[in-house]
Amino acid sequence: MRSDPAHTDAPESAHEVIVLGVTASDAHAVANQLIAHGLRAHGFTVINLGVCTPIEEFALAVRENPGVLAVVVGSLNGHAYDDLCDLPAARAAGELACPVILGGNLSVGSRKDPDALDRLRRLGVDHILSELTDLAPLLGELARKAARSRRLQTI
Amino acid sequence: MRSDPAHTDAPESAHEVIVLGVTASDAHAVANQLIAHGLRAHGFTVINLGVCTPIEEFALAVRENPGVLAVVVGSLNGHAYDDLCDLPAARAAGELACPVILGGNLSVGSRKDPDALDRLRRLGVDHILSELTDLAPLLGELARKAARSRRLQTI
Amino acid sequence: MNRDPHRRTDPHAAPEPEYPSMAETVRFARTRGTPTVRDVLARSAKDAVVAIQPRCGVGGHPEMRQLLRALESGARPDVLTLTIDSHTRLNRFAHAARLAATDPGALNGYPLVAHGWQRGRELVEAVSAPVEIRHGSPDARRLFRVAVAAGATSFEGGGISYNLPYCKDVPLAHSLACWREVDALTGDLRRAGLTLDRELFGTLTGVLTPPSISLAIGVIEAALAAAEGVGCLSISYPQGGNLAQDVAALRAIPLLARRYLPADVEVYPVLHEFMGVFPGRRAHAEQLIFYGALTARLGGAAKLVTKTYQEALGVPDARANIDGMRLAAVANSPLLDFVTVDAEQVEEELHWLLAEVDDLVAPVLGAADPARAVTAAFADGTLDIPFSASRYARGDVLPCRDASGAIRYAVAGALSLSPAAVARHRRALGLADGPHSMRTLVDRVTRDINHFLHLFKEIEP
Amino acid sequence: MNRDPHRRTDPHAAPEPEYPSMAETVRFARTRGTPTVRDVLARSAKDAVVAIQPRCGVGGHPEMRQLLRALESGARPDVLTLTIDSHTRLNRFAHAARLAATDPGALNGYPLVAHGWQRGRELVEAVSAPVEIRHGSPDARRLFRVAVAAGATSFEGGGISYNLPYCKDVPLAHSLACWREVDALTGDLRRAGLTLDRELFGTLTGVLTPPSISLAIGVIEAALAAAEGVGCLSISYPQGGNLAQDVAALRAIPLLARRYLPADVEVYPVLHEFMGVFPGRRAHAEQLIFYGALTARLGGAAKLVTKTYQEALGVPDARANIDGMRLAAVANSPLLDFVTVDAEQVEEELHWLLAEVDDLVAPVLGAADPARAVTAAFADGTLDIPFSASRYARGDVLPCRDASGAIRYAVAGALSLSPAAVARHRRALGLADGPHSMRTLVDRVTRDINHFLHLFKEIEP
Ligand code: B12
Ligand code: B12
Repeated sequence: MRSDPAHTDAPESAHEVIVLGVTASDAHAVANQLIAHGLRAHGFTVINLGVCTPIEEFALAVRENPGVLAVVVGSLNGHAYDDLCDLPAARAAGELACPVILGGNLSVGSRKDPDALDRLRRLGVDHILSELTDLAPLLGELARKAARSRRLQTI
Repeated sequence: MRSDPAHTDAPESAHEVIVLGVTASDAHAVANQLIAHGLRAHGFTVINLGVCTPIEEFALAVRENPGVLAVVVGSLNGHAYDDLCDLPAARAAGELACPVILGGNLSVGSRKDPDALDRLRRLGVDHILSELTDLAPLLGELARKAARSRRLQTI
Repeated sequence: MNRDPHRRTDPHAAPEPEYPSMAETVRFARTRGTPTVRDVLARSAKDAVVAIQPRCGVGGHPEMRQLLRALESGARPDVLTLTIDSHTRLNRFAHAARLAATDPGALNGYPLVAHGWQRGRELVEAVSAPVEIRHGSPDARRLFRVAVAAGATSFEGGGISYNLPYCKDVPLAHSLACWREVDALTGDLRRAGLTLDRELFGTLTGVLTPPSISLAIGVIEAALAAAEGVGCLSISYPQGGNLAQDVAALRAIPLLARRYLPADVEVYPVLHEFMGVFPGRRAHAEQLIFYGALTARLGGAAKLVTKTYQEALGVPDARANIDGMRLAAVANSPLLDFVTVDAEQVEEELHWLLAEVDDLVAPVLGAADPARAVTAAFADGTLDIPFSASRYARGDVLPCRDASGAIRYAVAGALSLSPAAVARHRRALGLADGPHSMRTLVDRVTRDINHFLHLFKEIEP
Repeated sequence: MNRDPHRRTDPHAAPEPEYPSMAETVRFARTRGTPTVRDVLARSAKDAVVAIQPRCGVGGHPEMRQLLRALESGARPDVLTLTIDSHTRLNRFAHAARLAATDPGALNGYPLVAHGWQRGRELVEAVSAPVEIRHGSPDARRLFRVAVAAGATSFEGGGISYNLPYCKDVPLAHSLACWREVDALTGDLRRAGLTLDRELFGTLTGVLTPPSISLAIGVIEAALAAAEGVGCLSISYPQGGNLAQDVAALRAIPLLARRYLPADVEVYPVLHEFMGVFPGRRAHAEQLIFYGALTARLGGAAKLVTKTYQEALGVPDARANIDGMRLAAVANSPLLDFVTVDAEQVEEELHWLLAEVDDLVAPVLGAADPARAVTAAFADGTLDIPFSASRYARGDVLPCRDASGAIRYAVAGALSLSPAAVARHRRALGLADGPHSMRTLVDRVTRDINHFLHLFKEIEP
């Protein structure tokens, strides 16, 4: 049930497109693959970049697939902050303009410092979810917002 | 194998006489009974007062049995100091003139404060043994000393 | 000089305080919104999950409160304990009160009478698990009143089991009479709406306790208590270390209850984790603790009273106590459903054990006045315990371990056992062929007392 | 933008330092007066007592030293570990070095390459247990040199098992070539007088790893290593949670070794305590930890790699790690000699497992160039793993749990298994009757991934 590499997984419908992946130093694949399945079941088109995905690779996928609704990033191994530290530079260069959603196990250690989440927000992460079940509703809301703004543009 | 009550256990030979017992608030009987057996096997005559023996009862046994070599006291339940706090008064009153030997588990708690032993010595305990195996040799030495001083007295 | 051999009350003790009314006591226990010990036991028996209870008692009141809370938050025990100090146990209330005021850390338990029932209630209210009073008082009448007023819902002891191991010169007739009062009050409370649990101390002197003696005394005390109207009884048994024997003993309890106790009395089997000489090294102690917990589970105990890896050293600290309970709880895991015990061995032990208990119990319970029969039986040795602390049992019995570690009678004294049973014991010990020197036997007993030290190679053979 | 798909070395990494000579390395390990990992394994196998090893790695050097010493004094493990951080695993040495210098606590392991072999030696010298390097590097050549120079005597990994679960786009041919170098150096060291232990990572992606895949990959990597002169191999297997299946898998290891490996190679079975989704509640985690340790014992593992009650939360602290090891050690107790596993069930599992491993392994090991055959087999799916992180395995296999919790193939993809074996799996899952929707299967897999959360009622069904 592994996801195919990104290039063979291009959006094939008018559905909302999600770019999904796990951070650069992180090899945890299971949640990633289940999330890809789950989002597809919810009707999203998922470009799953899989594990060990640096910011540049997320940026490339967004660039190559116009209209991406959101970038959904998982990080389990505790390196979220370090792995995302290229995000501000990429954003400054005009990349990754869509919302970035992050979830997983976001810092090292078994006692979590809430400051860790603030640091991630300061890097430019737009949404940090603590529950996977919140992901589809959030994407739905983003999709409604996007549709509304598209409608506004066509008026 | 319980020892009989003191009054039926009077010295029946010319052997050295030991008064044995466990402190006033302490009901631990097993070591006491094994020690009584062991000392008898070593040739001592043992007046075993058993558990829950207050100082006054030790004093009475010493008074009633002239020539007692030593009083051997066990304390397991951690109350050694409190149970022996009548010892200075008894000694001041001329009771319990022979050496008092103490052993067991001499204070409450699983981390032992060495000061606890000093406090017991200050009450007038003459010997504190940490190993039961040291008891018979110590009594042997006391017996030799006693014999020597008896000889000196008869000269 | 005070030569009163009973020494059961302290001349300098303070006068008894006012207690709350029985109705108030019942109201307190029933409206707290937390279970009583009996509720916990009933649930454990129903779910077949062993309830877990620590031993715990320190002298200071704030320290005791803190200890209970630490144990509760650290291990969520099903029942909590106030272990009473040994002055209070012997009704040396003034001693206990003086130490409570001047040096509470020097007490080996919580002096509940000295602190008083109001403080006891503070403790009961500080935790959500129900509280049992564990002590060792031949005459527990005063302690019982304080305990009940404090809101404890279980009270350990009995006229035999809290006499013979716990004092030197209190006549059995006296302790039995005192405990009859306790049991009668327990019956009153029951009629008033609060069923206390009364646990009988089958552990006795803890060291090589022969299962049939433990159970026989438990059954006798249970029958005496039931006769006074007690409705909930825990018959406890101390882990001896041989699994089949211990499992058989636990499984015997409901069978004996059915045989000897009224049908409307609830009876719960309880295991006390190994009560003899504990290994000193932490890793070894932990193995024995776990083994005990697994024994409780396999034997169908409703409750387990735990030990700690500091047992050989002294009264444990909170950390060790928590760790001991957590470890014991692992044995309750559904993941261990596959662990079983040799059914044939258990069957064989159970068969003999039931017969032996019958032999020991029947003459006493068949007597017109069972309490009086108890006193007489201990006087003539047809009932007896090894290593008796009291002069009111002969202490002629000598137990040893057979090659499998099971506890057998090397010397059965005058116990009213069948010759076949005695022969089986001596055969198991390789002693079938006539008398042996006391010296040899004492050496062997000493070795067997130190069984687990040998097993773990903590001492030389 | 760096699109090098292998990304196996870091352009900014520091130049390689001078290493001690091979002779010096051998001298260091042999004259320390402490055992090597291989010595420990040999002793464990001989005494039939499972050796215990924690996972442990933190970023800072003094912190790592302190951690090792705390674990050693707290639980006396038989083997200690340096768990390497994930930057170093992926040869992102400059990242690791930067964090080691600026924020070592942010690393999820010890960056051994960044700290250098001299510091590694300080760690090895700080403890008396031998040290293994546990990581997850598809290309571990540099890490291996540092590890050996530091005095580690065991090195985990293999060209398959440290590729497919640990990276996305390193071709198998490349990782196999890198590990061939590691194995050849291990062979050189052996000839120079130091037999390193090479542990193969049968855990793979940890989640529902089918036993026959785990063992097949272990056997293939073992054969490749033996061909390079490696003399001591640990074949590891991850606890799946069904006792009979796990015991069968462990017991299969020596049988497979006899069948596929040269007689002069030592092979030790190793159990990794449950490697999937761990329960979050401490009491539940402890039950699973103990169950794992008991599984290791019953399966005859020479070594157990432990988990902690913080597994679900994050990298554990020293306290939790010590507690996990102490708890596991209890399962080694002689008091548990009576615990056995259903022999018939194990026999049945073992029979099928050996046949499946044969089916998977034979084509590859029978090939002229086994390494090349491995690459081809993963390309066409005759070898495969579930949840592959890498594009170089198809990841078509889908495992589920049967009613007993055993892991079975719901979808066997193109695996070279016999039709009878596949049918047995699907039958066990109730899937015998044809195809099922992917949606249903994914729901079922999700449930089975969370098996222990359901078992302990931590989540709703
Ligand atoms: C069996 C036992 C009991 C039995 C005793 C039955 C009886 N009447 O004999 C029962 C269950 C009734 C019991 C009750 C209590 N016990 Co108790 N008991 C034990 C236990 C498990 C074994 C003791 C034993 O019999 N050992 C076998 C004999 C042969 O050895 P021993 O007594 O340990 O003595 C050795 C040495 O101390 C030495 N020794 C002993 N006496 C002497 C004397 C001399 C002169 C010398 C040189 C050496 C010496 O030689 C012996 C052999 O090495 C110990 C813990 C352990 N060790 O494992 C706790 C223990 C002694 N008990 C303890 C306590 C506190 C109690 C209680 C107060 C209850 C409580 N608060 O926990 C009550 C006592 C009430 C009272 N009035 O005293 C504590 C003492 C704590 C402390 N000092 O900090 C211990 C250590 C348990 C613990 N860790 O809390 N106990
Ligand atoms: C299986 C596993 C592995 C496997 C992974 C195989 C693979 N390629 O997938 C193996 C054994 C290889 C492995 C390796 C490592 N692991 Co790992 N692993 C686990 C484990 C046991 C389960 C993870 C898993 O698959 N869960 C199943 C899936 C379905 O759930 P999940 O990943 O937990 O994700 C859930 C949520 O986080 C969330 N979620 C996940 N992603 C996202 C994304 C979004 C957007 C949202 C909203 C939610 C979300 O939804 C999921 C369902 O609830 C966890 C511990 C645990 N949870 O029990 C450790 C764990 C995640 N691993 C950990 C670590 C550190 C590592 C290593 C670095 C080794 C090490 N130092 O210990 C290496 C990784 C190397 C690397 N380059 O990354 C740590 C992370 C520590 C921390 N954050 O403090 C954990 C927590 C273990 C621990 N306690 O130390 N691991």
